[in-house]
Amino acid sequence: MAELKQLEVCLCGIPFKNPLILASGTCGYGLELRDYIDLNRVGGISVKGLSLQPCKGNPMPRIVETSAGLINAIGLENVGVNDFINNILPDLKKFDTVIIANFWGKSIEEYVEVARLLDASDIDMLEMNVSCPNIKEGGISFGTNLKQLENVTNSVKKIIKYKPLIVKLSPNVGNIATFAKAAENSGADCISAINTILAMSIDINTFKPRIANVTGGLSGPAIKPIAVRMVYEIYKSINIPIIGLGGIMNYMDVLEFFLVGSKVVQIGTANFINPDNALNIINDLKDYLNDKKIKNISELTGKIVV
Amino acid sequence: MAELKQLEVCLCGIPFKNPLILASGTCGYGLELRDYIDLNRVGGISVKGLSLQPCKGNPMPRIVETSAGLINAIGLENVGVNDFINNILPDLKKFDTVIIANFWGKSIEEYVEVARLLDASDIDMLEMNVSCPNIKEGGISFGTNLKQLENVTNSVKKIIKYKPLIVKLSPNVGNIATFAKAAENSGADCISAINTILAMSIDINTFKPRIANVTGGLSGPAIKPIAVRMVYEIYKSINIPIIGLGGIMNYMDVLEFFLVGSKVVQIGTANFINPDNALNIINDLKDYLNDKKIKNISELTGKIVV
Amino acid sequence: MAKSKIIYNKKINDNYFTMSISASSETLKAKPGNFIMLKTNKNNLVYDPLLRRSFAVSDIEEDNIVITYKVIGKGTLGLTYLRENDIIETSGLLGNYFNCSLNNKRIAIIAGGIGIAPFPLLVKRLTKKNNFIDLYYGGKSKNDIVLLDKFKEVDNIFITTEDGSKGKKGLITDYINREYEIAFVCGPNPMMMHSIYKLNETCEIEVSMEERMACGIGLCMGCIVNLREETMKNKKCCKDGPIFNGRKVVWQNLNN
Amino acid sequence: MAKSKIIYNKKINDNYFTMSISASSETLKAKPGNFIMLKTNKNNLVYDPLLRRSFAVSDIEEDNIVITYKVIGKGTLGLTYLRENDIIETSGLLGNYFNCSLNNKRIAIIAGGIGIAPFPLLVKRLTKKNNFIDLYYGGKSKNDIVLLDKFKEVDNIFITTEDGSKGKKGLITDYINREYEIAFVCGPNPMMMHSIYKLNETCEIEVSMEERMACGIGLCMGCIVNLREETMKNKKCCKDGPIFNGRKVVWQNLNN
Ligand SMILES: Cc1cc2nc3c(=O)[nH]c(=O)nc-3n(C[C@H](O)[C@H](O)[C@H](O)COP(=O)(O)OP(=O)(O)OC[C@H]3O[C@@H](n4cnc5c(N)ncnc54)[C@H](O)[C@@H]3O)c2cc1C
Ligand SMILES: Cc1cc2nc3c(=O)[nH]c(=O)nc-3n(C[C@H](O)[C@H](O)[C@H](O)COP(=O)(O)OP(=O)(O)OC[C@H]3O[C@@H](n4cnc5c(N)ncnc54)[C@H](O)[C@@H]3O)c2cc1C
Ligand SMILES: Cc1cc2nc3c(=O)[nH]c(=O)nc-3n(C[C@H](O)[C@H](O)[C@H](O)COP(=O)(O)O)c2cc1C
Ligand SMILES: Cc1cc2nc3c(=O)[nH]c(=O)nc-3n(C[C@H](O)[C@H](O)[C@H](O)COP(=O)(O)O)c2cc1C
Ligand code: FES
Ligand code: FES
Repeated sequence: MAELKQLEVCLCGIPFKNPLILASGTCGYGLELRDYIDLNRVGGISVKGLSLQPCKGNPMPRIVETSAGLINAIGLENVGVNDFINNILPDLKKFDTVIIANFWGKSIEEYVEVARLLDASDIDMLEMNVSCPNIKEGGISFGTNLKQLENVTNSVKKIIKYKPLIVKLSPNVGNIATFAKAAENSGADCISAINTILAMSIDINTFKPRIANVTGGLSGPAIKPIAVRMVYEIYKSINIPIIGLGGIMNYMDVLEFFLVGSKVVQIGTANFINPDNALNIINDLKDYLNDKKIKNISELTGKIVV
Repeated sequence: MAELKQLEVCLCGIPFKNPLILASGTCGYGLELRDYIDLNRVGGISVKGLSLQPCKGNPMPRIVETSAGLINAIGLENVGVNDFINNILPDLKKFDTVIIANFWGKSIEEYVEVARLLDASDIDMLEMNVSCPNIKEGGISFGTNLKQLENVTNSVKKIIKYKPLIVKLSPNVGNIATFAKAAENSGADCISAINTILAMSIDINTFKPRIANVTGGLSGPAIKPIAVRMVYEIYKSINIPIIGLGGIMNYMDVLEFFLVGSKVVQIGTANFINPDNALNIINDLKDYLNDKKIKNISELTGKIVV
Repeated sequence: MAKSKIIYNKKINDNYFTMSISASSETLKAKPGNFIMLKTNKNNLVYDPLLRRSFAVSDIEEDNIVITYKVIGKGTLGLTYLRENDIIETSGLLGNYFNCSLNNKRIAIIAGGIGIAPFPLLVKRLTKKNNFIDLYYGGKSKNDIVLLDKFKEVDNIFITTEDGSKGKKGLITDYINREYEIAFVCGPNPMMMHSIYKLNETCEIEVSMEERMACGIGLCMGCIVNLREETMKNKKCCKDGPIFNGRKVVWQNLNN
Repeated sequence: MAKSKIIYNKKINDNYFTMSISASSETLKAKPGNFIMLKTNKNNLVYDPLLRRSFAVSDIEEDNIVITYKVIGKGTLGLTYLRENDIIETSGLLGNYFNCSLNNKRIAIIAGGIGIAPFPLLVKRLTKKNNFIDLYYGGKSKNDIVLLDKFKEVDNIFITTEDGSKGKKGLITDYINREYEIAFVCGPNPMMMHSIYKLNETCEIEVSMEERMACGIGLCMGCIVNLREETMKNKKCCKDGPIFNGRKVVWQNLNN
């Protein structure tokens, strides 16, 4: 029992039994994993990004492996927010873990509407994915344009009554700290960083991109040093808590993200390689904290020595 | 002989016997390699970034390996442009390869002065590294600020009389194509991309950054998919030629960079792993072109099928 | 994910290998068409290759399952370095399986190259039930024709190679001109498409699809297959497949 | 870069291994202190680990050179998977070497942990020349004390471990209190610094430095060592070292 306490953290008023969240897009809607791991043991689950209407996603191929990385362009395929709330969430709520609803839209109105529905539902937190283009504004991405990010964050925050709002930042910007600051100023309760990095791979036999969508997002260990640097930059410039992610494969990676300022972390691509990874990391973190006689993992947040 | 022609390319009026350049910072001043490979066989050599005064570089540690990547913060250690021109260049000129002088400054005046000296020297091309901060302007980086990039490119271009100017772009920006376009409009004759991506790694035993400079630049196969995407974006928006680089390890990687629009490529981190890599790649490219009956490698530039 | 011991890892020829690994009693229940995923190296601190690789259960030998693999890239190259007694991580059984509760049927098995992999086990389950089985097996060259000793019990074997170095010269699909009640097909997408076109309309067709997979268990949505008549719902090759009704697959959507 | 055959790769204990690899006649000319770099896996299509790893030539046996290594991270873990007859890529000889043309000298060899690696070869070259040699050898625990059979010809061996599980309990530097004409030191930086402080002022000191290396041949400027009296010029550990005059090294600049 005492042991377990070492991993407890509180994020925006929500208690987590441990700071390991399964990242959006890498654990389906959670239920897909129930035959493989005990979902009650993970700190939280961020479900596949939800939109107002169901979305079929991109054509195939959608994934390709690179050196220590994975490019994906799933195209945000999802069942739609209503189907999720009505047909998936009730089963998901049976597990004792924090449910985070990752969501997106093609216009501010869509973001707002999805957020309103989720806020009224049984989920615990909202995570806004701003990596998609604003169709109404000619395709300018919400996540790589400061003004758009402020607008969408302000608008969503205004409509939400009950649940904390996490804004998940895109790494495809020059200075991610200014985007974090803008999100904070526009009402975000928490930042998660990073999403995938725009990337590309070419099939030298066919001369075609290896992803039908031409470009995709790079995740996995390859991007970890970039993600750690970005979390560090964000931590120095905002006061709201940070969920760090990008290439975490083991407990040592988790510690790196804590030291540069994460309060909680997410595990993405690592779930594909072995769905036990999250649970193994939780065990290893416990051992580490015991070994070092650290009372609570939060003591490590931001404790980099520079 | 006919075989050799397959790899000949012409860049800004300068003939290259093959499109493989050893990247700046990864081959010393070229001479360090002469005991290991036949320098006459590489297309070109971009020497370690030169500055007006000799520079001692950063404290140790300066390098650390990550998954399929290398972070470095050498700190642009170099002998200074005068020592290079007087004491190194004469020996380097004995080799039959294109000599590219990579250079940098801490102010526009420094850039201009170094460029002037190099333009009057025996080198073949200038490669301007814009990844350093402008000390005079309060440390705003030349490479991540459009205005600064335009100013420095314009100023340097004005002073150069004889040699083509390559501008080497920083990948730490939101939209690299706009930076390429700005460089082109300000007089750049050629673009090289990409330089290293800002990154960080923490020693979980000491809680200290693994690089004394705290952050460093990530290179190697980990960044290749990001570099390929950036070259692709640049190619679609400018008309001057592109030198592609970032994580090239083998001839297949070279082909990827050609297909998205490179006219020539550079090999960086791969030189550390095996100085023969560049020569092996040249051989493999020859075999590939013979096999596919491609007359000249330039035919592949930009031939991605989308 | 389980740790399994390698019983043997044998070279068949320069490109093809067969590997036997110890299996749990669950895994030994593998049905033909099921697949497993393997970590292709032993070093737990390195992440290249990153993802596990998928392989059909090719055969079952005592307490071990056998895979047959072709060296394609870094992952399968990594497998070739593994030796007897090495421990590797495996996951599975994964996916669905071929319909093998058949009696008194006229059956075609159509394999292209490494597409032969799942069929030794299938044939084991189908023979001795009064089934009539023709094996069609095509490859680029003679090295692509392997495992023939596993098909001694089938009624006829048709072999083609593109360069004519073994069997008839040409594409295997050119030789399909008998009528069958059911056909099992595994190989490159164009070859599977073409087989469907060549088979009689009354023949049921089960194809085993190879899509790139990140997770193998339905988490990533990277391995989508579209079926006709179910246009609004994507199928996952790893969970809903890899075996699909060949006539329903929307081949155009698989541009790889 | 050469391809070398592994003659043996033996476990000394849980953390220490010794590996013998075939060497060219050039490499067999290795002097004590020279090092080589090794690719730590066989798969040429994977890039993790990315860089080669550095190892001192520990001994020469017939036509083979021997390294002694400690498992630290992914690279050295990868080495442990290699077996007899495996082929790996090696580079070197690299770096400079210890002064071993000594006669009639009072010599101290001071090793911390895996810092023992270069000394078997050094001792081979120094004994039988009327030299008097004391070996000081410290480790964290008894497992860190290896290769003792290689030092049968030295005059005295002092051993310490931090936990007292072998030799005296404590730090090896606490036991240096005789006078020497020359000392050879290899181990962690703090231990090397402290040795210098403990040795008599007239004693020459050669230290073997371990800096992280990307290239090993002077290309990257990643492995800098600063020497006093040469403040404007950085030395490269790989090219100008790894052996330096210990009294000249600016230890403060090496914060790793
Ligand atoms: C259900 C299923 C069963 C399979 N059964 C077998 C089998 O029994 N024997 C066999 O040799 N091969 C089989 N394959 C194909 C095998 O998975 C690939 O050849 C292998 O993953 C190639 O990996 P690589 O690292 O060598 O090649 P790379 O080309 O380096 O792999 C790069 C990426 O592409 C993926 N990939 C490459 N080729 C294929 C392919 N043909 N199908 C799916 N993914 C691919 C890899 O998994 C990896 O993620 C099967 C595939 C699937 C989906
Ligand atoms: C000249 C020289 C001679 C050496 N001789 C030996 C020897 O004979 N036996 C032996 O066991 N070790 C020796 N080392 C240290 C050995 O190179 C490292 O232990 C090894 O590189 C660790 O790699 P890894 O992947 O297991 O560890 P990781 O910690 O995963 O390595 C990560 C990175 O840090 C570098 N690194 C980590 N530790 C060291 C270190 N102590 N010194 C230099 N680089 C390091 C690695 O090379 C790699 O680039 C020597 C080092 C040098 C510079
Ligand atoms: C296949 C896949 C699908 C993803 N889908 C989503 C998504 O729907 N919404 C989102 O915010 N992030 C999505 N991501 C990004 C991840 O949540 C995560 O930010 C990223 O992969 C970096 O973490 P990792 O390296 O641990 O995977 C997806 C990532 C992958 C690999
Ligand atoms: C150790 C090191 C030093 C470098 N020094 C320079 C430099 O002085 N000037 C420069 O423009 N780029 C420098 N670079 C960047 C490389 O030239 C190249 O742009 C980058 O490493 C990406 O290519 P790669 O992945 O093939 O190494 C350096 C890179 C490394 C690894
Ligand atoms: S491989 Fe991930 S859903 Fe099928
Ligand atoms: S390791 Fe590259 S200069 Fe020494």
